[in-house]
Amino acid sequence: MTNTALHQPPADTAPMLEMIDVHKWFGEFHVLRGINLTVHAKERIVICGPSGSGKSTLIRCINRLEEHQRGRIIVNGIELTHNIKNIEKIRSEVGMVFQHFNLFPHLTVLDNLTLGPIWVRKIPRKQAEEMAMYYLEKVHIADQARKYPGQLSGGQQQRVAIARSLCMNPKVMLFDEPTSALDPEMIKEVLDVMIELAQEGMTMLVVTHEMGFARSVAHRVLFMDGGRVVEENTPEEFFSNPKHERTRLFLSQILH
Amino acid sequence: MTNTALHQPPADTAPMLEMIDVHKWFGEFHVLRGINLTVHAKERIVICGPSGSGKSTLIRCINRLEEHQRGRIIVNGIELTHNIKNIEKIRSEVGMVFQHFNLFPHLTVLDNLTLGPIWVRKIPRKQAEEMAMYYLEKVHIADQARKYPGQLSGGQQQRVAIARSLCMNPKVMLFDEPTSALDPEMIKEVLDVMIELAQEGMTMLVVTHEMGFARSVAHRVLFMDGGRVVEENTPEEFFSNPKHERTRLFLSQILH
Amino acid sequence: MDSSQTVASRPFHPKEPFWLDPRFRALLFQALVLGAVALLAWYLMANTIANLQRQKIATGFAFLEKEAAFEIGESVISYSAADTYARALFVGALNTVKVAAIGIGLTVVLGTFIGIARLSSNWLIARLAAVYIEVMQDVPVLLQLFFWYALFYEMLPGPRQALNPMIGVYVCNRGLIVPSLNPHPAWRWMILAFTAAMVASWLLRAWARRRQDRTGRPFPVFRTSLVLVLGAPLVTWWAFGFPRAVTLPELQGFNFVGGKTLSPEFSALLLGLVLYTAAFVAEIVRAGIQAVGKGQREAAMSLGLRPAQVLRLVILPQALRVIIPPLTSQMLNLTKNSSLAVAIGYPDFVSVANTTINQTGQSIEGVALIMAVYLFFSLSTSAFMNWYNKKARLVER
Amino acid sequence: GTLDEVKARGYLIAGVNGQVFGFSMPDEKGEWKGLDVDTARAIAAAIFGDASKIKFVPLTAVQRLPALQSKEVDVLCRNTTQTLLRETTNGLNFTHVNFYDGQGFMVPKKLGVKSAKELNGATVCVLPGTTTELNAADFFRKNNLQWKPVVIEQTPELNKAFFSGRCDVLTSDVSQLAGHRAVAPNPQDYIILPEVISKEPLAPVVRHGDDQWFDIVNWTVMALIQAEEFGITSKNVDAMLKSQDPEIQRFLGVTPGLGAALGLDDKWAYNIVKQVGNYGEIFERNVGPQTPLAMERGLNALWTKGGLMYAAPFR
Amino acid sequence: MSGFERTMSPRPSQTPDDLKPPVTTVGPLGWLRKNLFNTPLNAVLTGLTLFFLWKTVLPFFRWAFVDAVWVGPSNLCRQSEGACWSVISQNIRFILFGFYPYDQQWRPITAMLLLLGLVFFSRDRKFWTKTLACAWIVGLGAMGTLMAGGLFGLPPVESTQWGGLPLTLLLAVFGLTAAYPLGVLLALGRQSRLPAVKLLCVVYIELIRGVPLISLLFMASIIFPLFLPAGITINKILRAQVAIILFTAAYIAEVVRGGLQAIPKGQYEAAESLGLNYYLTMRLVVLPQALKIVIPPTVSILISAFKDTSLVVIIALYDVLKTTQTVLSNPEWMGFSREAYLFLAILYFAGCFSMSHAGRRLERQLSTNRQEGG
Ligand SMILES: Nc1ncnc2c1ncn2[C@@H]1O[C@H](COP(=O)(O)OP(=O)(O)OP(=O)(O)O)[C@@H](O)[C@H]1O
Ligand SMILES: Nc1ncnc2c1ncn2[C@@H]1O[C@H](COP(=O)(O)OP(=O)(O)OP(=O)(O)O)[C@@H](O)[C@H]1O
Ligand SMILES: [Mg+2]
Ligand SMILES: [Mg+2]
Repeated sequence: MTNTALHQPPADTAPMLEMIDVHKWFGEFHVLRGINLTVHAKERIVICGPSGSGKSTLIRCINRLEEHQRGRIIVNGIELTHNIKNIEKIRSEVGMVFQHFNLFPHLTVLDNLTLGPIWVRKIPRKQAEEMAMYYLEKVHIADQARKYPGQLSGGQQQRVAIARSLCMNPKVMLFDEPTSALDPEMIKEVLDVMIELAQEGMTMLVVTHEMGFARSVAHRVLFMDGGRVVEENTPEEFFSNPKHERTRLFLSQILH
Repeated sequence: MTNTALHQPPADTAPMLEMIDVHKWFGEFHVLRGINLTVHAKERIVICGPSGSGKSTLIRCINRLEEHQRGRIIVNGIELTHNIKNIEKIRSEVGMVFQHFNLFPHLTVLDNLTLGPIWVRKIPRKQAEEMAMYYLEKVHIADQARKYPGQLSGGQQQRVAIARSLCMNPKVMLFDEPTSALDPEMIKEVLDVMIELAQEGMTMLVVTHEMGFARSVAHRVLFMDGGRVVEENTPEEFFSNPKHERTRLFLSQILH
Repeated sequence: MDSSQTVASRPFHPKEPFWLDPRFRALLFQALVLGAVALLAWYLMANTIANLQRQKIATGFAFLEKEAAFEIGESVISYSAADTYARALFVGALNTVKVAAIGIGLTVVLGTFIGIARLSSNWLIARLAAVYIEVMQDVPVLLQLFFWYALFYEMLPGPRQALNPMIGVYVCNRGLIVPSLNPHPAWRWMILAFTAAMVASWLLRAWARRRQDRTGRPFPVFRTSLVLVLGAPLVTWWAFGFPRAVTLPELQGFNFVGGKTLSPEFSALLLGLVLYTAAFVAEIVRAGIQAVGKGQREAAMSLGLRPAQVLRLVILPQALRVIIPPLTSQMLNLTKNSSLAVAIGYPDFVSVANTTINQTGQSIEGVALIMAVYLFFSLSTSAFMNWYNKKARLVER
Repeated sequence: GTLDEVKARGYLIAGVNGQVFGFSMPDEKGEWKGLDVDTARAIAAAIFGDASKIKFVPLTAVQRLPALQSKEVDVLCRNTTQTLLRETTNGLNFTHVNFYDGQGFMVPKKLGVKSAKELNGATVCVLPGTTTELNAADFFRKNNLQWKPVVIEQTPELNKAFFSGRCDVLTSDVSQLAGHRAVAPNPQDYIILPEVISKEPLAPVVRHGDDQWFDIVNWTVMALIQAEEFGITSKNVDAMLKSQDPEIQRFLGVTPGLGAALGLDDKWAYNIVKQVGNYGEIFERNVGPQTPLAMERGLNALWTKGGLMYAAPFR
Repeated sequence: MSGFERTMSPRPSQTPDDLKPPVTTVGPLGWLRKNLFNTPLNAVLTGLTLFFLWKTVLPFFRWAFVDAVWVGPSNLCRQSEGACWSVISQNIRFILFGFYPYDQQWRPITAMLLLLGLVFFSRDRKFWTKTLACAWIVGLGAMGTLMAGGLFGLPPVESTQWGGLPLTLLLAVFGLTAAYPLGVLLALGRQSRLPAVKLLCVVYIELIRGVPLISLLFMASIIFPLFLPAGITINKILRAQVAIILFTAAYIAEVVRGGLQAIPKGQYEAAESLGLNYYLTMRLVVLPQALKIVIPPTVSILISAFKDTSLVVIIALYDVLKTTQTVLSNPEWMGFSREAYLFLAILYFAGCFSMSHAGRRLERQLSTNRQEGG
């Protein structure tokens, strides 16, 4: 892995994702307070910030697991509205990896992977399975294809979850703290897979506190606090020379 | 703590524990294949070996948590047979500490400690509590006496478990991987307590992979494999100059 | 090793006193327990036999072959007072099966419905469902049966003033009376067509799955099957020229003649059992659905699956694993509770057996029969459960 | 024997129906009322000289015979029909009949039915497990009539079912029909059809094999009848003590002997009449024309008045 | 939707701090929208439900309260449109106390108040002390004495004369207290390593659970007398009580077994290696933990046992359901079943609901306890 290759800023293409003045409330509680964000294809963004700052909510708004109440979200040229067709389209173009893996326990690893392709993309099973095996190999876990999720370790499960998203050939991948439910030795195997993915040029939005990952992979680091993007910076600048007091405080807690 | 003091071989007294050609089968599976072992009072033995080699089974046979099927086991002059009087006698003279502590979660620490003395030794509660406090102090945890096990850390729990065994004034203490369920920082506090115990001259049989402990405390190290004691040696010899190929292989894995 | 000499010098006791051997104690204890139970059984038997002889009560099942000499209000098969006790009991058993089977079907539907309503995002509906569940669970089912039965005959008019909501349909305190179809070959063909359509749907499902595996194109199996299952009988009906001659129920003398009657006893029993058990089923369904974490739905949704697919492919398979075991035991409870029919005059098995006991005086045989029949139900249920659990476990691990 | 047990216990235990108005049913204070109840009280009065030394156990049709056989009750005063099989195979003895009954049918007047033969197609409410159920089945079979039974074990439920129109016909012993009619919201709307399809002699029942006890119960019932024949009532019984009639003197124990023969106090009959009254009084009080049941004496009149009530001589 | 049209042209957010959430998402309006009208389907459902409630609750309210006759003779009721609650008020003493001597009915009242008080003080785990246990023992004794009499100058009252609510409560309370230990024993037996004991317990539990309660009640009422030697009889109430105990015990056994299975093997081993024998291991280590785990399912068994006592009407015991039916078969009160049964339903509901409420509360307390102490 060459760090430099990873840090080349992406070619200036049409934005893959645009968020324009996005607001969201939970009841009276103002969670997202005017988010503006443009992500181009092949760009990799890391989002960090204290707990409760709205990181998960932001990311979940992008594939409509939460509904935003003001502003616009446009993914790959399609705007997220109440139009159910659009929502489904966007969801099938956006992959999401959760903190708790959320694999389907009643299906084998292989069936977990082929579920989306078969039912959403309407791909023949054989082909879907081939593709699934391809991605399983990519996450170094092809030998576990016939097992059930319950029989795998946390790290293996999370890699299966990543492969499951990849099987849908997403344009963007969203990660919500993909390693925070894992034991230390497993964190590495998952991060390795994510770095490989980055090398292949996937557009990624990653909520994480793994600062090593941010440093080596991200094009931009966003720091959120109180529902706002407080600081947006390159990783070098962000870690060495944070602009905001709040960021500095946060970093001092994280990087002991 | 002086290592030399610990390594003085015990005075040659009557054997505290004798195992003569002990065999055990689980169904068709031959777990212990002729164990011969003599432990004198104040002697400290460390048993190690690969997983599944029968270490736990060996130790559990000594206080009849498992029944051996051939050979003889004699503890402090009493033979383990089907005579329940003997079994009860031996159990009250042998203390056992488990990998998973097995404290009684519905009782306070103090009640955990006094349960045996009150109901088995029939000691008045007051006296039992005094003794319990004495041993709790010994394991440096007297301030937690009124808490419930669930409120303690793993290391604290294991120390309570040791104190609980001590409250029965055992002649021999058996430890089955007492530190392997603990986080690294807690391992030390438990090992320290065990070393103090060793210094006071307790007869101990310890199944552990903590080679540091073995080196500094044990009089003899036993290496088991496939239900047999493959090698028996002083710690110095064992670590520096193992006799068997199998032992060497094992040590190379353990001491990376 | 060298320890053998040390041992040789030590005195030991190869023969322990046997009464200290735990194995011996275990045997002794078991023998004592079994002995005590056997003794008790023998004592009761002896008393019973002595009492039966003293009171000159006949024993054995010979009475089953005798003429029952009593009538039974409703029956699935033909029965008259001249038939044997055995047939009367069989009629009772069939009646139990009838009310249990229909009750189970309705309970599952209603219970699922209420369970889902309990989880509704509509506050009003969720509250109403919660109130329903709480109230129904906390009132004895026998009381509910009495209540519904009383409601039926106290509120509904007599046959002469029967409500006539539709032509040929009457509601009165004799029950719900509907027209019955006149015999016609078309009916048999329609049933045949229906069965054929069911089989066809099943085959279609297999075919559609194979095709989807091959080409990826899904097939609307459910909708097609629905059309098939409904359409095939209709087409058959049409082919026979829509025979629709029916016998309208007619008030003749005391009662309606012709048509089919759903008696108040049956209806009250069914209603009581279904409303009561549905409350428990609703809780089970709710728990089952809630047992599938929110994350599962979100993960499925973010794959782009549509809500119906999320439900069918992800939620239901998991929820059912949680739901089916307690659901089965509720079904069994419903069957057992149907024995309360005896209190409101529906001739179920217990009711018929009770009459039999009364007539013959052979209470032991009668109660033994009751127990045997219900044991049969519950043993077959637990056999099913074991089978299912094995299967479900396979899926999980 | 049973007498000693009862005396040792200090009270009599009588099995009753508990659900038939006029025969045995608790009132709103929980006091037992009815003809069967009073018959049982008379037995208590005979034994203890105190009609209140008695406990009642309500029994369902299924329970009644086992309860007597197992000595749960000393005597069964529960409108039980005397039949050959019951006397023999169930090990029971029926004492003197305290009510002559027969099974009949009751229908609402507005149906316009005049005879049981017109009941083709009717829905019939019937108590299960009784001779009634069998008689009805026999009757309809014999006359080739269609019918549909509704059998409900709980008498109140059965009554309610009939009066609210669930059935066209209620069949039971005529006396009970009257009882049931009496409890109807509008008794005048119902008629009891003339057919009586069976004989139902109702009598207190005791166990086989205790002759002394049988005698006591048997003669208590007869004493009630005899008192009426003598014209002794609860009101005039004290005056009657001074009667010069030797038969009455013997009966009331003024001349001792009869009581002792039964193993009872010589005042036993006096106590019965004093505390419970004679048969006529009991009848009038519980089921007679003044009561909601409004029954005529009919078969239950004294033999001297054309009925069947006939007591053997007290000598 | 309109919200989106408004924001079609992106404007930079100037003062997002003062920004209020869209009015339709907060406040009473937001609540209504979120909870009742969040989708068109829900809006329709809400409308239908409200209409249904309007059509049912209102007439019911009129019937039950406005037009109701609360006291007074039955002919008053027959003229009225509403509910006839006087079927209850005029017969309340018979419904509640059955045959209990009329002038002695203060005794069951006192006993029931005593029971209520004890239950009230047992509702919270805070009060679970030795004193309370003693209070229960003394209380149950006092209740027995009050009901049966014969001591302290109270005239004795045979148990055959007990009826109504005291009988229901008696069957429930004694049924449960006796079934519990028996159920625990059966559960231990079913877990036993001794095959004969295990077999017996399995057969018993499965047999009992496989048959309906009324078959056991029939057995108690008509077969049981045959089991006893000639001349020995057991009171009918006691026999029904035994049937209820035997029945409930089997269900409790299954619940307790669940708790026993949840105790890790290490607990047994730790107790054993301290030298505790089987009895002490169970009593001091295993059962305290297992019984705590199974409190929630136990409560639901208690509730169903309480409801099941109503089945004794089928064998002619005068529990509160039977006394009510007796009142209803009185000509004066015939036809008012709805009111009477509703009253009973409320009675049972109150009992069961408070039990399940207490159960949930206990569960909550225990689960917090477990976090800090278990
Ligand atoms: N469904 C919900 N209803 C109400 N409030 C919510 C909901 N989901 C999240 N919140 C609140 O919104 C705020 C932001 O939540 P969010 O999960 O986005 O934070 P986060 O930055 O991801 O924090 P963490 O690092 O803990 O995951 C929190 O205060 C949270 O309590
Ligand atoms: N109850 C049992 N029934 C059957 N086999 C058993 C049982 N307990 C242990 N074994 C088997 O006996 C062998 C020895 O087990 P033991 O627990 O003594 O190994 P060990 O040396 O303690 O290993 P570890 O380091 O994993 O604890 C293993 O193969 C194990 O699978
Ligand atoms: Mg988050
Ligand atoms: Mg081990």
